[in-house]
Amino acid sequence: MIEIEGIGITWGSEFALKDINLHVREKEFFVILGPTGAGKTLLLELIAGFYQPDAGVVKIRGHDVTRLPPERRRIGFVYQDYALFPHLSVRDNTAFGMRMRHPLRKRDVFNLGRAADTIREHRQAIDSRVDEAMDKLNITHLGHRKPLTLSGGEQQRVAIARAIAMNPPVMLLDEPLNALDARTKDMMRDELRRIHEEFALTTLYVTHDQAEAMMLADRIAVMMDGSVVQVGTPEEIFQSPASEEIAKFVGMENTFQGTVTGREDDLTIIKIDDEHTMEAVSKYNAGEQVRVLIRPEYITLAETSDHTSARNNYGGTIKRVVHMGPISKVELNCDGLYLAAFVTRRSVDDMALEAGMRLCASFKATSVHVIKHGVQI
Amino acid sequence: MIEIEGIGITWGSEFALKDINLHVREKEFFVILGPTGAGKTLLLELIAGFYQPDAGVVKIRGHDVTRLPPERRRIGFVYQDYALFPHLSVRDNTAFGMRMRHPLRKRDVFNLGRAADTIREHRQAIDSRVDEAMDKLNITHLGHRKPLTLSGGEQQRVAIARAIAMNPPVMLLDEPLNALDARTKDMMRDELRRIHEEFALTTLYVTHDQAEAMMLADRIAVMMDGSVVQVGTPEEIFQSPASEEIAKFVGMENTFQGTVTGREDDLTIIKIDDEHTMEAVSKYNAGEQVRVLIRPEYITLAETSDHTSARNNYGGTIKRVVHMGPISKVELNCDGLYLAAFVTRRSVDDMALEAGMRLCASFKATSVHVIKHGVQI
Amino acid sequence: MTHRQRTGRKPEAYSVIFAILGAVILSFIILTISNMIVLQFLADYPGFVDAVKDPGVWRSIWLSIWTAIAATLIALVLGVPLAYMLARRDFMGKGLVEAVIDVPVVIPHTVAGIALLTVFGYHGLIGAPLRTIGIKFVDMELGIIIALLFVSVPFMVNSAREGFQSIDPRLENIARSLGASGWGSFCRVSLPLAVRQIVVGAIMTWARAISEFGAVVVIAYYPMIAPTLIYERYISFGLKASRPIAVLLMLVCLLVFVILRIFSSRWKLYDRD
Amino acid sequence: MTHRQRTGRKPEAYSVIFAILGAVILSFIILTISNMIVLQFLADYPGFVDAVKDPGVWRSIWLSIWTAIAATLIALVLGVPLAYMLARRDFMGKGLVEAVIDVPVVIPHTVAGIALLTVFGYHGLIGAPLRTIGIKFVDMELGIIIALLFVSVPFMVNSAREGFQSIDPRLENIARSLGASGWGSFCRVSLPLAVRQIVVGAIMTWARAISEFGAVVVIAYYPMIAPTLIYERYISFGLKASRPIAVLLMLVCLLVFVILRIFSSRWKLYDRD
Repeated sequence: MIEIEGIGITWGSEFALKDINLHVREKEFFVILGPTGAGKTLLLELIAGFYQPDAGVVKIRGHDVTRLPPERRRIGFVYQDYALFPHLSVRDNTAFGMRMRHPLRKRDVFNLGRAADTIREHRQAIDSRVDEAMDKLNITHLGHRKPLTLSGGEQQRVAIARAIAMNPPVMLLDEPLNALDARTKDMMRDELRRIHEEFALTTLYVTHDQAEAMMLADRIAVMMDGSVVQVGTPEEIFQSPASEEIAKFVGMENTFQGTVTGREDDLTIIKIDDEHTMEAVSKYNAGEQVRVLIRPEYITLAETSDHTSARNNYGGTIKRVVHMGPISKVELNCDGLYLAAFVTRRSVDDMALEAGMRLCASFKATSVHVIKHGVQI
Repeated sequence: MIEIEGIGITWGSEFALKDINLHVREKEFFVILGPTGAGKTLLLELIAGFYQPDAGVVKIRGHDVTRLPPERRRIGFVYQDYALFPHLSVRDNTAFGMRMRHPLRKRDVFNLGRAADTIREHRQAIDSRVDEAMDKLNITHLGHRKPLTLSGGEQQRVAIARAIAMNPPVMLLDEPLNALDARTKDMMRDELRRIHEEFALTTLYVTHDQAEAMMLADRIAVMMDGSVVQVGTPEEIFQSPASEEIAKFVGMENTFQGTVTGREDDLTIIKIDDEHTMEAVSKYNAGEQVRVLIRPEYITLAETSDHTSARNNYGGTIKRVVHMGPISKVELNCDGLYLAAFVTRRSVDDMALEAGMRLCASFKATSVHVIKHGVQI
Repeated sequence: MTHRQRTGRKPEAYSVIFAILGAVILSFIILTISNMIVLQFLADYPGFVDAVKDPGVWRSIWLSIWTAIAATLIALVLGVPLAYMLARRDFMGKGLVEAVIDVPVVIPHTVAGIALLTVFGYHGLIGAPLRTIGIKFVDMELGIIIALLFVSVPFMVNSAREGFQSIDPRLENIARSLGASGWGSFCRVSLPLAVRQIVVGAIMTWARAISEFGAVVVIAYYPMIAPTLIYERYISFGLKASRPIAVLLMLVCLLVFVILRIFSSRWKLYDRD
Repeated sequence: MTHRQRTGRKPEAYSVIFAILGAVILSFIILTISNMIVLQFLADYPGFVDAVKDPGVWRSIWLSIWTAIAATLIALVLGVPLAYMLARRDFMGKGLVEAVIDVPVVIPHTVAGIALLTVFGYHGLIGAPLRTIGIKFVDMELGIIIALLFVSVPFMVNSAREGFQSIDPRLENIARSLGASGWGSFCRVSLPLAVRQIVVGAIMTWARAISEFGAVVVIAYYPMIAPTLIYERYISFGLKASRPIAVLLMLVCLLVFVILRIFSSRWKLYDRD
């Protein structure tokens, strides 16, 4: 559907996109995830045609659109701060695309016999399409308001309705939830996914929020410093990050250095320090230097180590319990091995977790992610 | 320490603070929590003396400072976007307060015999204090940089160092973590708490983020529409919100209407609909209309209802599982009663939770929060 | 957000000094203007009535007004597109173009008059060939308009450029993605959003044009625009003869200025604040 | 962020038309200036040499330069505090004060001259009493400075006000909370951050002052500032006699303007972009 081949751009001397290659499939919800300043927005703008790449080709449905002006690409675009036209009402904002793409042709107007009818039909066609878009996004009641009088969530809806109204096959969204408060964010996220399905869109969605990416994406591309560093399903990205940098960015709090000491089929024994070894599912051989990553939510806490099939078990002392809203982070010192685990608030209360308490942390060998030390795979 | 009595202000005709009363204790970490536009920032600015209230009194350590200009209040202030002086280096920013509060006095300079020594001693005194503040916030290496060249997290540190350097007993922070990315946010949050302890500050901290409030606060005041609507410890606020509005704001996703049908000591039976009743710990009497709130993280999911001491058990079908980063939200339909529960990602995998699966949701009577329907308590 | 007053607190010393310094410059301006008007009405009301009744005076004032309007309209047509290019495009020598636009502001008025005369005079580069087909500039309305345009066009370009610059370019990007051509997005988005700054620029341009004397007097002493008439009466008959016309012209200018100022403040809605 | 070029795409029709319209106004300005200079050097180089050697010409130019500088300094001292008050305080009649500041821009130059004469003339409100203690304005340097100040002070106030307005007031709040008094925060924060806009305002004020002719010629024909000298030569001896001085004055003005423009662009660092 959207093919990006070898796109590169220099921006002054400061900044660049380097040889970007992506292939977004038809009707896919594709998320570009990366830290601020990675060039995500610029990439979207290049696809929409607002800027020209210095090198490379953008294809949509097999057609090379690299040199096509934006108005001929039929791509819906929603900016982070919505970029609503402040001088137009909500309705006129929504109708902008339809009026631009389907202007009243002169010959219709001057064909005197039918002029009045033609104009009316034309207006009705536009109106009904605009009504539909406004209805779908629940902004019908805001029709006469000016954008600056709206809340962030409402502006967001108008920006989406405006893009949807012209029925684009492709939709580009630039961190659309960023400026919203937590509750509106949750609502809009579900809605974006719904709209994606309902209008059979191919959506490219840019964000720096890993949770958002995980919740929305069919596939994710991770961008860093102007390059795409990994492409895959959310599971692939979050469970098998291709480098330590990506692992850190997607929230692997527990990382250790180690040396592989033995292997049996896929089960690898890794020595962390003199007192600790871990078992992991990986393909590295004895003697190799590796980095080990464990997501905090995969670590289970129990009062004893009975009744667990997990291969890795460590006794430890709670250093600190940090309440983070619905979940709590428990920081453990397992005789020199520091682990962080996420548990629900409920578990904290039930087990009466508090600093100084001794307990047992366990995780499965399949929950341990191993990458070659310091080297991207 | 800080007493705010009957503070009110009108801002044009649009906006107001209404009769605010707060008492912040010495060395307390006090969080003002509320949605955007509640007047939280304005309240801080009134305490700092940037604006004058139309009514009411601000007292610090028992002294009425309401009419004192800001430079005589000794209050450290950190704005959301840091408000660093763009024309000064990081070091000069940090030293600003010391240089302003302890200018070189003329008589020292003109006392010719000792002038050179005096100036040197004076400079050294300021320098060592500034060095200490910069060291405490790890910005020593940035000393010669200009603020606009720094990252958000670094700017944040400079803003705090600048306020800390003049050794204020009181520190006001206006949504300081808002503009930071998730990882820096986590780090800075811990650091803010550490600085609070280390410098023995009385801290007033404004935020709209309930998780932040919970993690940091000794006590919380909830503000809405220019009024303080509840004051209490994090536990009181999150487990016993005083009104439905507060409950929603602090993230109670499960709310139901019901009628009390019976009571035995503190255990109340509440009828939700023809098929569902709940048991709760509350003091309402039979016949009263109430609203019932249950936090999603207090709901436990199990394949059977055995082995649970919880008083409320409902069999249901999973409608949807939403992955939200480390935790997942499970939406259940328990024969017409819709419940949302938070579980760790790990549990989702272990129990292989997916839409359509039948299981049992349970929660304790003490986890059910009951408020009088539609009325603030 | 406006800066709220710190009520109920004693004003600081520096505020008082600032207020006094400001008051000096304000009273200088107010005194200069009001003194002339008041003095005219108190000391020589008949002289004012005579000026009002003199058709020659009105002819001059009207000439001043319409030539200034003509110069403003030309500045609009030629200056707004240039302002848009300066605000939105990067090109070689852009800094030079911006400097050139500011040059008429810095050139002394009589020098501008002499320079225009070398181009549009009887023997001028453009004046000479056009004269053969009957188009003359010297001592003609056309010459006046050319002179007014020269001195006033920078105000139009600079104000409109600021207007365009204050518009988020992403609004234009979005308009393009919604199917508007470059021209369409200019007309539907950029122009409406910059309209206030363009109107302000037009008012400034007109004001600058109607106040010009030095450049006009060199290229076209006749037909006399109002400032020239005032100068001529002053040189020939003294202060008493010129003051009534000066008062009349000033009242006309202030009236137009006040009306336009009220009118233009309506546009605040689309502005950044 | 600058608007990046859309390279590699055919320019659109409206861009071409915009470029042509812009080129018309640019060539009008460039042609007018360069034609006079080139013509002078090609057709009458000896005349230019004579002007350069004439001490009377240099006296006039020097008088123009230093009176304009004097007016600019007065405008700085009186205008910057007013600009700060306008940017930061709300008070009754603020809109009126802003309007009054703009009035000198809109008043025709000879009208301003007449108005100043009624105040500072021999029989004027201020001129008469001051004359008894020996201070005279008419045909004196003091009169010239007063006239230049009147026409140019709005540029100072408006530019400085924009500078102060662009500073986040919260920076001043923070300075206060760190122990700076109102005056301290003005000196340490507001002034350094607005310095570029103040310098730009001073340049504009100076440029406006040195270009003035109409107001000065009424209040002080003698001692002759350069624009008056050019006018006098033009009236008495024609174009050929005045042009060399015009070229010389223009070259001086352009030189100063270019130097100041380069100098002021250094301040971009603290600016908003």
